[in-house]
Amino acid sequence: MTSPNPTGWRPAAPEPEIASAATTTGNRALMLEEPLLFEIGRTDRTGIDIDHVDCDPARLAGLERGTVDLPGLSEPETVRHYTRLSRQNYAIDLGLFPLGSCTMKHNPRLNEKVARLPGFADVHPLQPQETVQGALQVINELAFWLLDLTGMYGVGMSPKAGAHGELCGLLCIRAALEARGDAREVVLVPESAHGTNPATAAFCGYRVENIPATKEGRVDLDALKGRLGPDVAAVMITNPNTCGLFEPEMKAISDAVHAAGGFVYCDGANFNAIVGKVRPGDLGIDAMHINLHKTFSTPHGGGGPGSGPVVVSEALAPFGPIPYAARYVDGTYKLVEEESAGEEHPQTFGRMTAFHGQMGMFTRALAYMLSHGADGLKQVAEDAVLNANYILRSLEDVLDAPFAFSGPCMHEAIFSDKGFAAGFSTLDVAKALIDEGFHPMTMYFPLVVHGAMLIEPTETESKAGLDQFIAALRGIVEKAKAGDPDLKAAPVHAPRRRLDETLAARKPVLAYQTPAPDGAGAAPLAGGG
Amino acid sequence: MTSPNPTGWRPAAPEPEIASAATTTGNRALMLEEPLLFEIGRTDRTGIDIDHVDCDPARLAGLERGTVDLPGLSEPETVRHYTRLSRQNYAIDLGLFPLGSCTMKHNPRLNEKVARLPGFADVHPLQPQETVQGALQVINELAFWLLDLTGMYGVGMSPKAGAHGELCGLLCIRAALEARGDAREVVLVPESAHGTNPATAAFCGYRVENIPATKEGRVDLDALKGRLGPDVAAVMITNPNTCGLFEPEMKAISDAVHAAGGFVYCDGANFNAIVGKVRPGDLGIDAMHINLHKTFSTPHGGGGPGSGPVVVSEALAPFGPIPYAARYVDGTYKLVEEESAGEEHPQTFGRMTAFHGQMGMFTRALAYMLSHGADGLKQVAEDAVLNANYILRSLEDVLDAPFAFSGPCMHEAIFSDKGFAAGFSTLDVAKALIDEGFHPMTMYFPLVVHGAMLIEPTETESKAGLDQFIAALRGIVEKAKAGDPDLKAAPVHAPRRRLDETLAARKPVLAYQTPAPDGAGAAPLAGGG
Amino acid sequence: MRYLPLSEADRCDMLQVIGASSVDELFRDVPEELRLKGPIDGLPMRASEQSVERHMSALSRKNMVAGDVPFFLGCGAYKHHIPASVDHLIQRGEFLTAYTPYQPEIAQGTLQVLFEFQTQVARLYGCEVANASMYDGSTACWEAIGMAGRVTRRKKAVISSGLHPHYVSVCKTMAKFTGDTLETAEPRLEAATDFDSLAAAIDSDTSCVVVQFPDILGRIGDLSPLAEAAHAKGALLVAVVTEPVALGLLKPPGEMGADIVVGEGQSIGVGLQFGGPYVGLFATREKFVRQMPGRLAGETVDAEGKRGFVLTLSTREQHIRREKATSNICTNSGLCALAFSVHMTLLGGAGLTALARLNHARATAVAKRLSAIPGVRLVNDSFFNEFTLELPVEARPAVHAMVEKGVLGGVSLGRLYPGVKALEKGLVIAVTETASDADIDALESALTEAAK
Amino acid sequence: MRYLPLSEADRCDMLQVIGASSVDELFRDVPEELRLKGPIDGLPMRASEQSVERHMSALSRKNMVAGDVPFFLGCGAYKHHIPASVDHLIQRGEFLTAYTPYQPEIAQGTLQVLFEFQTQVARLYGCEVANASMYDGSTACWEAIGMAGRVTRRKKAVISSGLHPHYVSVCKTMAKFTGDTLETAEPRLEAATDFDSLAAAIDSDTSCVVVQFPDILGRIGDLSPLAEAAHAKGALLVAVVTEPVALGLLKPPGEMGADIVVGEGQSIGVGLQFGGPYVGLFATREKFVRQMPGRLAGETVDAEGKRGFVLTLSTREQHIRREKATSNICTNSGLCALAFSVHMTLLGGAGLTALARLNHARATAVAKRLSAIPGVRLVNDSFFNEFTLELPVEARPAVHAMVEKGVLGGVSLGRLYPGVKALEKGLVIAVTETASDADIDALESALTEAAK
Ligand SMILES: Cc1ncc(COP(=O)(O)O)c(C=O)c1O
Ligand SMILES: Cc1ncc(COP(=O)(O)O)c(C=O)c1O
Repeated sequence: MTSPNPTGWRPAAPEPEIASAATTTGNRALMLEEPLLFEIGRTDRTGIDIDHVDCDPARLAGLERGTVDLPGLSEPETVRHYTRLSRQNYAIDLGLFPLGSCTMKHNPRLNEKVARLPGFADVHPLQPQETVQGALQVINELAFWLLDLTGMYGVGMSPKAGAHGELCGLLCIRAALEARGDAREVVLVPESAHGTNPATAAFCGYRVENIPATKEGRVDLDALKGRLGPDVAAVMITNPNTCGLFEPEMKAISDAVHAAGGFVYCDGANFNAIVGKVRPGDLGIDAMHINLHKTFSTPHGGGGPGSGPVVVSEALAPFGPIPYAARYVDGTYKLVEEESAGEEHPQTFGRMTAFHGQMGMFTRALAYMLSHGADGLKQVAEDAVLNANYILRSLEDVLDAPFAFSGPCMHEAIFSDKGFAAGFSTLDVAKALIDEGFHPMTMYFPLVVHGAMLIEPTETESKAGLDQFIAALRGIVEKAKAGDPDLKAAPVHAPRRRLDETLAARKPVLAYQTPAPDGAGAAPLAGGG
Repeated sequence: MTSPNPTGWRPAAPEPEIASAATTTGNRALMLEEPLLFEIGRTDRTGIDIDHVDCDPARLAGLERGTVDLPGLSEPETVRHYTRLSRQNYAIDLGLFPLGSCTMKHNPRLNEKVARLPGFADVHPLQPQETVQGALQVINELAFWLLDLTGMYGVGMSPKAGAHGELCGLLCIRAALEARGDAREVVLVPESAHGTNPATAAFCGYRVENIPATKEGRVDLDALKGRLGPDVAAVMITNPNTCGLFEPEMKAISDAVHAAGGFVYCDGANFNAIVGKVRPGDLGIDAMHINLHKTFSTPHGGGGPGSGPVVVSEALAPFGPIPYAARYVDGTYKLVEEESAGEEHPQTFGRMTAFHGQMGMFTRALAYMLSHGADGLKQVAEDAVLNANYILRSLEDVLDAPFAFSGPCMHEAIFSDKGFAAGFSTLDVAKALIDEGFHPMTMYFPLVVHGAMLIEPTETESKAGLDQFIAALRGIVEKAKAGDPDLKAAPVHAPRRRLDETLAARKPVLAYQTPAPDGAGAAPLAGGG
Repeated sequence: MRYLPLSEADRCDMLQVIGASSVDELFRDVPEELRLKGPIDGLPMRASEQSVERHMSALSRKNMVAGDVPFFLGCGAYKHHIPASVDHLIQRGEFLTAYTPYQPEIAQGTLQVLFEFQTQVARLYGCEVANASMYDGSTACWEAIGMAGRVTRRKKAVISSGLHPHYVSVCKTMAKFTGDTLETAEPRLEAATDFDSLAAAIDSDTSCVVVQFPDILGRIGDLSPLAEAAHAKGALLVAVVTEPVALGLLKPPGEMGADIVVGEGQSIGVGLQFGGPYVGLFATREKFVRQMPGRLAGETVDAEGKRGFVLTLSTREQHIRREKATSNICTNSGLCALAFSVHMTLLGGAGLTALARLNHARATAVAKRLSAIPGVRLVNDSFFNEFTLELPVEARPAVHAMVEKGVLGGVSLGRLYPGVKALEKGLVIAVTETASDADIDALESALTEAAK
Repeated sequence: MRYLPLSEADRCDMLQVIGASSVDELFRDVPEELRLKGPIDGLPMRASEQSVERHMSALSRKNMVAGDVPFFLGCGAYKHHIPASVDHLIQRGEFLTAYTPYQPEIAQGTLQVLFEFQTQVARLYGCEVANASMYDGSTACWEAIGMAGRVTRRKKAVISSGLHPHYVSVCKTMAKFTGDTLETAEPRLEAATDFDSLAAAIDSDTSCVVVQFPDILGRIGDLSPLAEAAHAKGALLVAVVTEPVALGLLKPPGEMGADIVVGEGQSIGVGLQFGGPYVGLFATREKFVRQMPGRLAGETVDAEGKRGFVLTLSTREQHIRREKATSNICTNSGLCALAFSVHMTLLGGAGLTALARLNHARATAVAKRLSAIPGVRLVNDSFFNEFTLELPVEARPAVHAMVEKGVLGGVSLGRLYPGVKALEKGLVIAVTETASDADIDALESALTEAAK
């Protein structure tokens, strides 16, 4: 059914045994080694021409600094340093990046272009409002899309990532509870939840308790109901959940929580699976963050920046953060901040970041939404789910799929390491995928599945690409079951072999230390511990 | 003196023997195989959304076309296809690119940004002149710089590359000769000249004769004088020449040629060595092209586009091409083309390209010139020459440097294959450099040196970078002298091993042929011979 | 749709493999009655790239572009010239479209960049270690207070009146819920900072003192005495830097005894972007590293002994420690950290100093000219590239009046401290290398008009 | 200087290694008296990136930008929407800063792209083989005539009056020196092309007939009869295509019997750029490939038998054949070929057809509206996205009048054929997908005014 190269094309000859030719530079043709900036740069070298002026230190309160110990490079050296480093990365632009729960989809370049329009990129957050009407309109239009797609009542645009959005949501909930003089202390979180959920709850001063999962990978509704009570402020549910499954009882869960006087927070990281198919507002959810850098394709950038607007129910809307952009009947926009909050948004929990949220991500996300439109976004969810189920069904014969029996998955397929030969693990499979030219899936998350492999292809993968991935993974899994020692060596073709993470943590070296005269190299930092 | 890694940094362990792990995909981690567009694309697939309209064929003269057999890809697939392919290239941005005679210097990104300003990138060549004053001013300012730097009298901006510039120069010469009713038939070209010189001369209907070189690698002045006569239209000299040497007798050569009634064409491809140091105008030159994509750093783009303005003497100026941008006292600019040429430029040899030359290269070159200024450009020549001599002197003990005895070189150092073990050639050295992470030097050019290795580092290389290159090349040369068979296998780390060029020429496959049903793969074209 | 590779034929083939008769069948866990039938109401259908670009360009043209007019705004976001190569490099697909480097063997590019970034930030701040970035300066500021609480096991923070009011708001928001107490005050239009009075406010319950350097009015104060005072009471000194370029010319807080130095990195490489994304910088002492929030890249070796980098000490983080994590941050500001690092590499120590000198020289000149306007008083004794003027009139209308003249002439304290009478005549003006002489002339005449 | 990595210290060390006391010593071959001492006179000194950017932006703002106004110019250069991903991809350093792929093992990216480009061009044109690009359409046109001369060993070319006048000029320039004779004529404002009269002009000395498809006035003619007529006399048919998008809707010349098809590729991926750089397309029959100018990428295998690509048949080229080469071209238009190829890949056959239909539909509608203006006559019977109007007044002043109204309303034949009375009322109007309805309204009213 699948072939390693569905296009029919194959390298005309098998990869031969190349006796490794060690090179004096450590380079391997186009795989280039790159020293640290601190090994090639010099404090007195610069890649920027600045006219030298003499300046009188009178105004510097006697705190003038000597030379700043930062290495510089000329522009050509700088371009090479970073270009060479970039080539040591895998990325969506290179191929499949099926990192479960991260929604690594194609990042359209139109969005990059739009975000760089001077009218967006070169505008100061404190400019008088009459000079930023276009910026406020972008925020407002994006908010409208988010509300329409989720069927919720209000949206807070300030959060700078998903976790920040969780914070925003829980702050709304806490403010709402306090407003009714109800000091609840507990937040319930499923075992399968992402780490940010309990962390955020704790960050807001709540005590976290776990809710168990059923063997179908869903929230155990009875257990949940059993635990609900006057001390439970909120329940944090991820839906679709981190096993890639929709919570069919979501509405029932919400009703139960509401009946007990609590609120329902939904982790919307997996919204990509249902956008345009069902509206969270219809599921009784009170607050949900949306990772614009997932569902709406703003680039992950090697770990951010993200953006995590939070949609909220009517009950929570009065407590949302400031500032926000309000539209007036005359078509003008106004920023509601400290000044006017008094009249217009008196119950706000306040400000959670200096300015107006991730404007640079808003422009990208809006361009993405406009490009797809209502019909395209529905198609996004359908293709994402189709791709995930295709992977699930194409591999369940060789890989243990713990929840496959209970029906289709949503946007991601989950497998366990059951059946691997002794000593062989999910890690070995992941590293072997690297040699095959793929980014591995999410490993060992969620915790409820042993040696979890969480595969999220997203809708921007072609069938041909999936077939190639499926065939490669199938081959690797067979080796893992057969206990083929080659797997343990993987990766052999990457810029580095497996890295020693234990050493890194035991003797943390977190900054470059100029070598001692004897050239002893970077000295580890004591770094506590 | 040199070390493979002058920064003191080395890979912490020697490159080990990796048993090659063949992969099912043919990928090697980040070194990714990529099928042909025609193997993955489909005629009915597109990466561009265009609203479908019904259009009435009445106006199409009954010549409506059926489906166009061009494969398309969605945008994500397209971005991957070309990103993956790009990673199979070496480039200046990755490291040293010492291709002699090509001046592969750093391409500043400021120039790319400037060229993309809508006021330059989105302007039509036939817009009314009052709407393109800024564009005409760019052409005029660049012309001013070129004239000042060369000390010449006029400049033709039309030529689209160096060879096109040669054509422009010879057309001026031929027009000038015809204007004085002097039909000369011969153009003298040194053996060491670049192929475009004789090709251009022939293209203009001239008979080409060679001039010999002295053992110092210079033009043989006596031989030249001996050949001069009433049939010699022009002499084409490259200065600095293709052996990387300045022609000290240039003035004498020019005088001799002029005395014999001929003109001196100078191939200015190597202008980078002398920009700001000496003015061709002072050497008696009548015409010289300047490769903006060399001396003035417009990107080579994998083989163009280039730009080859030609500076000319007062004697040739009246014959230069149209159109050109003239500046008027009131500060306005006017395009002199067919219409007004009658009055303003009556003797022009005419138009050599549809529009106004390579505007997109002019903006880049002007930004480059403004950035360096008069002082910076002088420094460019000095550093380029310094880097080349550093290489020459650092390697002359292991490599035969045929002209080193006669003194310093200019911007490039030339070596021969003398002393290599039997059966080992310049090609083997070049391919071994690939594995070390460098682009090879120019091989087997100029023809006057056996197994020539022409190394042009340019001024944008750091000393550390040169030291690493020198050490690597030194090691390789020692192997070539010792006859180490490993060299013959190189490259082993590149995306491909050595390619069979004979097969390619014997059975030319110049376009993808959809495989016959039996999947026989691309069928060779008869392609004559 | 141009971003979706599946063709109808593909979809059919795949459904067959799956054994489903329709895509909708795959959504069967979603209660039938809640499933949307057609495309969701109220939204337009798909649009071509050309029309989306038209729409967005039209919106962008409704904003006044900083680069198009005389521009003098600061107060936490600064306009500096960013070399074209920075934006080129951060758009490399391998950086732009990569994820958090969880698979280090194929993420050495990002990991080495982060390691270099951490080192640059630590050196800029005069600290031993820095993390791989926070969201922005304001959230980093709050995280610093939280960390000080963990280190000292105390819950009271003393906040300088010179701290950016938005940063103060963010801290107040959080404190409301964590039960920390914050001692805050509004600044006064005085020549010097409030460091002396702050020292007095420190007691044995104080977890940290938080000061901004230079402060919101642009004033500069020596941190050393304050650090001593804090340490004497077992409290930490937290320094906040909103304009990193200042540290090209000024002693870094770390060298003056600050225990935690945080700030905004936007000035270097990131750009204005109407307030985000920006990049939070966070540095401290080695000994506190395990109390630090955020990601850390660390050096190690691979199976062959070659040097390489990995994310490390993640036992501090939410994905391992969950509710016991030092912070809930996950996605941070990676790409902005890259931009910061590239720009800083282009500058180098010498370049940063030269840039700082140029900024200071221009600011000094402008301060001189503007304070010569009748009725206008320069508040600051000390400043770097930003200073505060007291106008003869309310500053907020003056700013709008200048906009009428096409000049973005600073931030009024009325905007930052609405309703605070004592500050309403205050105007904060930032002058960077991007202000041309013509811009400065325009500012002078516009302000002269507006100050009448 | 920011682009120069060598420090003064480096320079000293290197001079020592070289054994020279000064850099000037390295220039000793340059006669002392000619060596410039200081920096050359008359030019400014080095400038910062910021100030260079300021200067260039100021110049760019002195031009009227096609995208900012109603725009209807064509005649050899066309405005089409280019997807953002095209520009992103061609700026990848590995494409942008690579050289001609002389070392194929580390240039497979460029080589495969060229092989794909050649195939795309061949299929677009309906030919068997295409080369790796020429400078632009006009030089490709001349090279085609030269090649026809080599193939037929004849020196007379019959040129259609519908060929772009600038292309004709280029050919005339070359012919003057190569001794070829060209039979040319100016077009007439008639509904159809001059193909019939051309056929009559072919004789046994004719190397080729050169026609443009669609022609300079936008007219479309069937090439088949002409091809037969030419072949009957042993001559070749050379077809020139200045608007490749037309071939999304029109039969390709290769399928109608053209022996050499050349043209301008600018429409696809390249952009207007005030006339350059553009990309010349060149395609022909297999049997003529060894007479073809320019570079060719071909398929082969490597030492392990893996498929790969190389530059091939270079025995035709100057660097091998020198004075006997088929052309003197070396650097061609590689990066523009890449842009063309990426854009064409995004389009695909279906997309190209859709784009062509959209262009034609809009052009037809506009032609209808404009020819309804009193006194204005539509010249063409047939056209694709470009047509010619005969105005009641001289067209050139009318164009300037429209500029006054902020409309770039077409190309006047007076500009292309100065002094030719019979054509002075001709106005050529191109309508592409980039023209909005508002743009068209603006054109209509501006032209109505100007045609009075
Ligand atoms: C399920 C889930 N929740 C929350 C988050 C946190 O989002 P962010 O990384 O944007 O803070 C993530 C992202 O990894 C996630 O996968
Ligand atoms: C010495 C010399 N002359 C002429 C040329 C031709 O220039 P171009 O490739 O720009 O046509 C070159 C370029 O390779 C060259 O090196």
